[in-house]
Amino acid sequence: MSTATGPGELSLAQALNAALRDAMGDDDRVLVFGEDVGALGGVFRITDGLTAKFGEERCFDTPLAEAGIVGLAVGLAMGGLRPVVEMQFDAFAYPAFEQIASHVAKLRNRTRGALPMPMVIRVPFAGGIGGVEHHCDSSEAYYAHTPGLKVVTPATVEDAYWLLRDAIADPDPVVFLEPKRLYWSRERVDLTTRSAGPMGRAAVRRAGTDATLAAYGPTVPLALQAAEAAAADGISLEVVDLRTIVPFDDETLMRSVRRTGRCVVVQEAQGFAGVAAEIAARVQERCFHSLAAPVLRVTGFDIPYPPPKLEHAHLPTVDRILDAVDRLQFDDEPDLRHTGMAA
Amino acid sequence: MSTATGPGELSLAQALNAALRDAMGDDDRVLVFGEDVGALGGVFRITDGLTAKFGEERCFDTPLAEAGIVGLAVGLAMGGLRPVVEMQFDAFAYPAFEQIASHVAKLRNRTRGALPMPMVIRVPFAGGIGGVEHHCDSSEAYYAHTPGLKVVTPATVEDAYWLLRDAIADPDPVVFLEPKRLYWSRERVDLTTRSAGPMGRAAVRRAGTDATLAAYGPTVPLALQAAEAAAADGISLEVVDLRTIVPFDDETLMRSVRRTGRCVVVQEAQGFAGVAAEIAARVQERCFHSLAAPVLRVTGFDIPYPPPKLEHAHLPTVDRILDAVDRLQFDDEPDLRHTGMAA
Amino acid sequence: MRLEDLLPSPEPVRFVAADGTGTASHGACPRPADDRLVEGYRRMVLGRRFDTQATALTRQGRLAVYPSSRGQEACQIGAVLALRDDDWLFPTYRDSVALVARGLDPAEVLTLLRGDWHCGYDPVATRVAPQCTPLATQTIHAVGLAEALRRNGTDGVVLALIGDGGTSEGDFHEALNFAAVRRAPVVFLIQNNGYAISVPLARQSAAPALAYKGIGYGIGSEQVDGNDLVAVLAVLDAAVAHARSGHGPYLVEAHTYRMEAHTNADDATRYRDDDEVTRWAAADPLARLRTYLSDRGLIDDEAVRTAEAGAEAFAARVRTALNADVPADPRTLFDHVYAEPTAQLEEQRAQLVAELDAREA
Amino acid sequence: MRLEDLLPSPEPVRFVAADGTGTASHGACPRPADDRLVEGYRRMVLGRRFDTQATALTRQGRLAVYPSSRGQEACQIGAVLALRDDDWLFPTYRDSVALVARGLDPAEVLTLLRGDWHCGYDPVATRVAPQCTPLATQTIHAVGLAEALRRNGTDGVVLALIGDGGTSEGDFHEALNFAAVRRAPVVFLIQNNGYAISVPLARQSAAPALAYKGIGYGIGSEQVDGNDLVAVLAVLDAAVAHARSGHGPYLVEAHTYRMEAHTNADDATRYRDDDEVTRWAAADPLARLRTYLSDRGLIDDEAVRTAEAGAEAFAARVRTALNADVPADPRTLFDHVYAEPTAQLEEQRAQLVAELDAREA
Ligand SMILES: Cc1ncc(C[n+]2csc(CCOP(=O)(O)OP(=O)(O)O)c2C)c(N)n1
Ligand SMILES: Cc1ncc(C[n+]2csc(CCOP(=O)(O)OP(=O)(O)O)c2C)c(N)n1
Ligand SMILES: [Mg+2]
Ligand SMILES: [Mg+2]
Repeated sequence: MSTATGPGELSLAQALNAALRDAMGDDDRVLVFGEDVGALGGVFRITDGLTAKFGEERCFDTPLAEAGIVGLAVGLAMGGLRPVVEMQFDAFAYPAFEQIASHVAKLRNRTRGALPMPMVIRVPFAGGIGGVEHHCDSSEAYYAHTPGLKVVTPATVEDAYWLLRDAIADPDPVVFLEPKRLYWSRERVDLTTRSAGPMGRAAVRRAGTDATLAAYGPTVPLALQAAEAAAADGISLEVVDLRTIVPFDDETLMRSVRRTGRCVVVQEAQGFAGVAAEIAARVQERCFHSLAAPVLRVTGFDIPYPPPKLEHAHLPTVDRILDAVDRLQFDDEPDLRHTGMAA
Repeated sequence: MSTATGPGELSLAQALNAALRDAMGDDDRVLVFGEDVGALGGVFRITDGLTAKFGEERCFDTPLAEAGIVGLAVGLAMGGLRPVVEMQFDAFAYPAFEQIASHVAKLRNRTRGALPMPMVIRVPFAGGIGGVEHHCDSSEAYYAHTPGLKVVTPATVEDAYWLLRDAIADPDPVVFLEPKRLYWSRERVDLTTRSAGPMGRAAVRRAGTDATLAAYGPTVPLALQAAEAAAADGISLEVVDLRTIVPFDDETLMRSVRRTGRCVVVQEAQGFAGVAAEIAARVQERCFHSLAAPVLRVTGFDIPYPPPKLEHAHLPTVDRILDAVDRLQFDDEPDLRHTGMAA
Repeated sequence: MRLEDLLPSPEPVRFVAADGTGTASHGACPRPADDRLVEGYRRMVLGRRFDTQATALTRQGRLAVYPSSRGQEACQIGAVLALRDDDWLFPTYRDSVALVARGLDPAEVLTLLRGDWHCGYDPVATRVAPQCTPLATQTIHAVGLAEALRRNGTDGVVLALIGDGGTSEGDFHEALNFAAVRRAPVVFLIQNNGYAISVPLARQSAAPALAYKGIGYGIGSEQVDGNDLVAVLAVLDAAVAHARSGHGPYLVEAHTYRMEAHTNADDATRYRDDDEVTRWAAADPLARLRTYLSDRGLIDDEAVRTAEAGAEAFAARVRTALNADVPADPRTLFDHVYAEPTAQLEEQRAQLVAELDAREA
Repeated sequence: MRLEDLLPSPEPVRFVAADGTGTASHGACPRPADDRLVEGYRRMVLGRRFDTQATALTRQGRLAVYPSSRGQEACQIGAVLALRDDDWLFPTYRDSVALVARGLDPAEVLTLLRGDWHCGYDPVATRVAPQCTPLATQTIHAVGLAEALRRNGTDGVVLALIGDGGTSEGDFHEALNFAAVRRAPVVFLIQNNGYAISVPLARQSAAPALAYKGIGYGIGSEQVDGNDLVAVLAVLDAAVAHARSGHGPYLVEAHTYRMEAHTNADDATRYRDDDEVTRWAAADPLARLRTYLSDRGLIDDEAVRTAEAGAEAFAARVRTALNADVPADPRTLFDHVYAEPTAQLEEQRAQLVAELDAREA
């Protein structure tokens, strides 16, 4: 991922904005709403210009109530519309948890398909931006553990555009997690074509032979940096960007691990019972006899997200990934330093 | 676990009731409240007789609002009281999710210990009782993934009493998950002594040598039945009852798996990113070279909890556990039948 | 709206006293036409018979559970009569009587309580949302659907039902607020039956009446005797007309009483006196309407007998349908989690199928 | 309470007009004593200076972010003056001025915004809850704490602050309802500053005024000119007395205006006119109070100079404190997650310590 700037380049935030604009242009049923998404264009400006272009009926500010926002989306989806709602930050989606877990995720199943819930719940996701408490949670595991939801997170500018288009077009509800710290990352992209597969497929971002790094969202660039650094030391790391957490692309990841024989999963969220645990469990279930070492996890610590001055200590780093790679060892010593996981 | 009835016996529900009564008797600061916990004694009668014995100031019905109930408990805990609140069913705790995740779990940390949150959130847990939708969810993973919470679930009558006493006495917030379908299981117990360790320790419920079954809450009796059945076939299964999901007792479980070399984790919840995933991930991280086969999971399917007539197909069974044990095999075939997990 | 229009009448609107005689306190709403009242009577007879039948089916083990609405028929039937076919109803678990009165297949209505599936009818075809279990959550869906109707260019209205207990949930507040700010064509009908399971209204709210909540959102509100079908229908007619004509939401509180326990599994003696139940029996909505209509010559004994015979026939249909064993196939558990099952679900289904096949072999 | 007492005055209570002259519309509340008004003036001067200083510190990178309450000082100081030391305050992120006016160490107040830790002061010692970020969630904590005070046998009162936007959250509804049903000694003060970030009040609520929400819970309510300290204090005095004497909760809406953007990071030009800001500048609470007090001879130029000098000295203290680099030690991240770190946290800390040691070596 390039971080240089220049003409023809787009930030991830701009790509998201373009995806919303194009989706609204293509389909009248697509509505965008939430807190501050209208005149302000959202606190991250992802909805910038949408009200100006499509009018207040298509992109509008709601009262400040997340359960209400998601519940309104449920009713609109029942009525044939395609709501795309914004939760202002991860932790501010929690008031909507009941609506999401008990209705968004279950209404299609409840009614044997009569009430599908095509909607997108956009969530500025994870940390690394120096936000004060409640602004940097990683909440993907809550959603991924809830059957009926799809869970998607882009790591590249191109994916930001296309995965959001896919999510809006999808017949099922999608929790769309936008890595906050990548909002301002820029790439030179041509959005008329796509290089990675559709939503639901993982992508091998870098080929390698010695071990597989599995990452998603904010940790993908980190994994790529780690692979770059390892290459200098003669270690060849393959980087798999999961892109879609649910449904999970077992095929791409398992193919990689069966070949490399080693795997490190990198996730920003606290480790315990997170998505990295699922990935580690799946990989050892499916590739056990190909594995030369346990699947290790590099995750945040099992603590509430730290204050801005301390987040650096909590977040996975390139060094921690490299340390874990170094420790893809051959005995049972619980040598799990820097993984946020140990016993 | 005995299911016979007779004098001197207690049901798990009665043991919980006794624990509340004794805790309230021992400590004036303990308050019990929630929906229908007063005159009715709770829909499962766990709070039966508490208002009559201790008065309305100590055990009372609140307005019907779960965020309010938990939020009230937060304020009371700030004021030095020790609230024990009841959520009527798993899914009806979801409205309180923000209060739990953003405050109950974090206030001690937020204030560097100045505002501890000693409280117990009691949740009738999981299914198997023919309840209609929303009455049989398994929500332990949501809580276990939230740092700052302790998560406990008893599987025996004795544990129901003692773990609840421990939870109420604990300086930290405890989500106390009561397996609904065990409410009516009965044991002859002497509650003046305890055989299992304190909250935080797992218990080996049955010793064995060929493989370890790790279970908690409603799946513990199932694991014991499976071990009984396997013994008839000459297979010796060790059953570890985790008792406390957070903090996790790595020591007891890893000691067992290092000895048996095989492990099956049994959980009722949908599998993806659940607690069984964490356990499988931990076990392979810590016991990799002791393992003769991948750690397998027997879990519910990745579907919303089924209607009463179909729950039997969803719930882990003795047969599925035995099938998984049979498949603790030696190649990479993804032979994960009946585990709710596959690729 | 003027401030005065946001506050309800100081006393519940009533057209018919408990003894069936007409009363003076009507609020501002006109009396519904005679034929609608007669039709209302017929459906109340049917609804009550259905309710008794459903309770009986729990005793026979044909239903897992049934929350009776005996005593609340004026609310349930009033709600249905106030709506057009193309309007939507958002019911709770207690509103089965409203659903059968709207013409839904009783077996489909009881699918949930029989344990076959979560919702047995087609919400789109019937314009009835699934009977909602998580309290108050449906009220905000109703607002969204109401907004969808408006966006789709129709003048359809949504009526959302909720209990007194449900009004304490945050979602109800958010629903009222969203409805008001967005001027959604939705009517909220609180069936205040005095209890939320065991918890009496006095522990649920300290408001002078629940209808006083409207003004805090800028929503016009009214309270009504919920055991008087004439009054319920009159007030709901006005509320629905208000919403339909683009004036935004309306809030109605109906004062009624749940004559049975919360469900067949509940033990109401733990929290209320027989005396109280007896007092409310004297306010029975069905007897009251019968007296009122026959006093006015709108029904005669023959009409009563016809209504009752119709209800008996209906109950027989319900019995037949519920006594038939509907096979529930576990293989279908994976069909509607997503539009297309994921690879993981396909594999899980294959595992289950293999297991079932092995068992059958 | 009588129905009339549950509704607020039709117009906000005001003692002092925008130009500093006394007005006739006082509601029923007596005017606070002169010395409290003079003290209020002093603290408002200090509060405003603190606010300007904090905004300046964001530009110098010493604070991560700062939500200014410039223009809302009458509410912030009124809230503080209405409370006794043993009463509790439940503030939001916007209420730093109230906290320093209550005497909290400004460096401890700014710990959150500087990014050192989530809460820098001791809530128990100061009887100030952590400044709350998740909107409205603190209001129900306030109810619980109020109930704890009552249970502990004191006559302490809790004052919970909330913004206009926050009133839309379900938790606010649940807090009002719990407070009313449980008769908790809590006062809710809505600082209606016209905006929730970019969203104006008209999109937040269709109520005639937010104070009209009280009646729906059986809570007495009042609305007040939030830029008039005399009125805010008078109304809060009455509300606090009401709660303290065991009559349960009270709801006050203060109409005010946020003169600055939502935070220093916000761009207010995207959603509001300069004209609007200019109009509100003419209603400035500080200038108004100064005129009012000096017209009455309660302060003179000397007193004004003293107040301003005190504020300058305070600002200097804030600068000094904030310019000092406070080391933040990552090793402490594990200390307070639980009373005792779990085995897992001990190991995670050990790993971090090893990493830090290696880096330092
Ligand atoms: C969110 C939520 N919390 C708790 C419950 C459990 N519950 C089911 S019905 C009920 C009482 C509801 O009372 P009310 O709203 O008055 O309706 P009624 O049953 O009287 O019709 C409760 C507490 C639930 N269904 N949903
Ligand atoms: C539950 C929740 N949702 C969203 C936010 C993000 N947010 C922070 S401040 C704010 C606006 C609050 O407006 P208001 O309550 O009027 O208070 P003010 O900022 O004007 O003082 C929003 C939406 C939040 N903090 N909490
Ligand atoms: Mg009720
Ligand atoms: Mg505001």
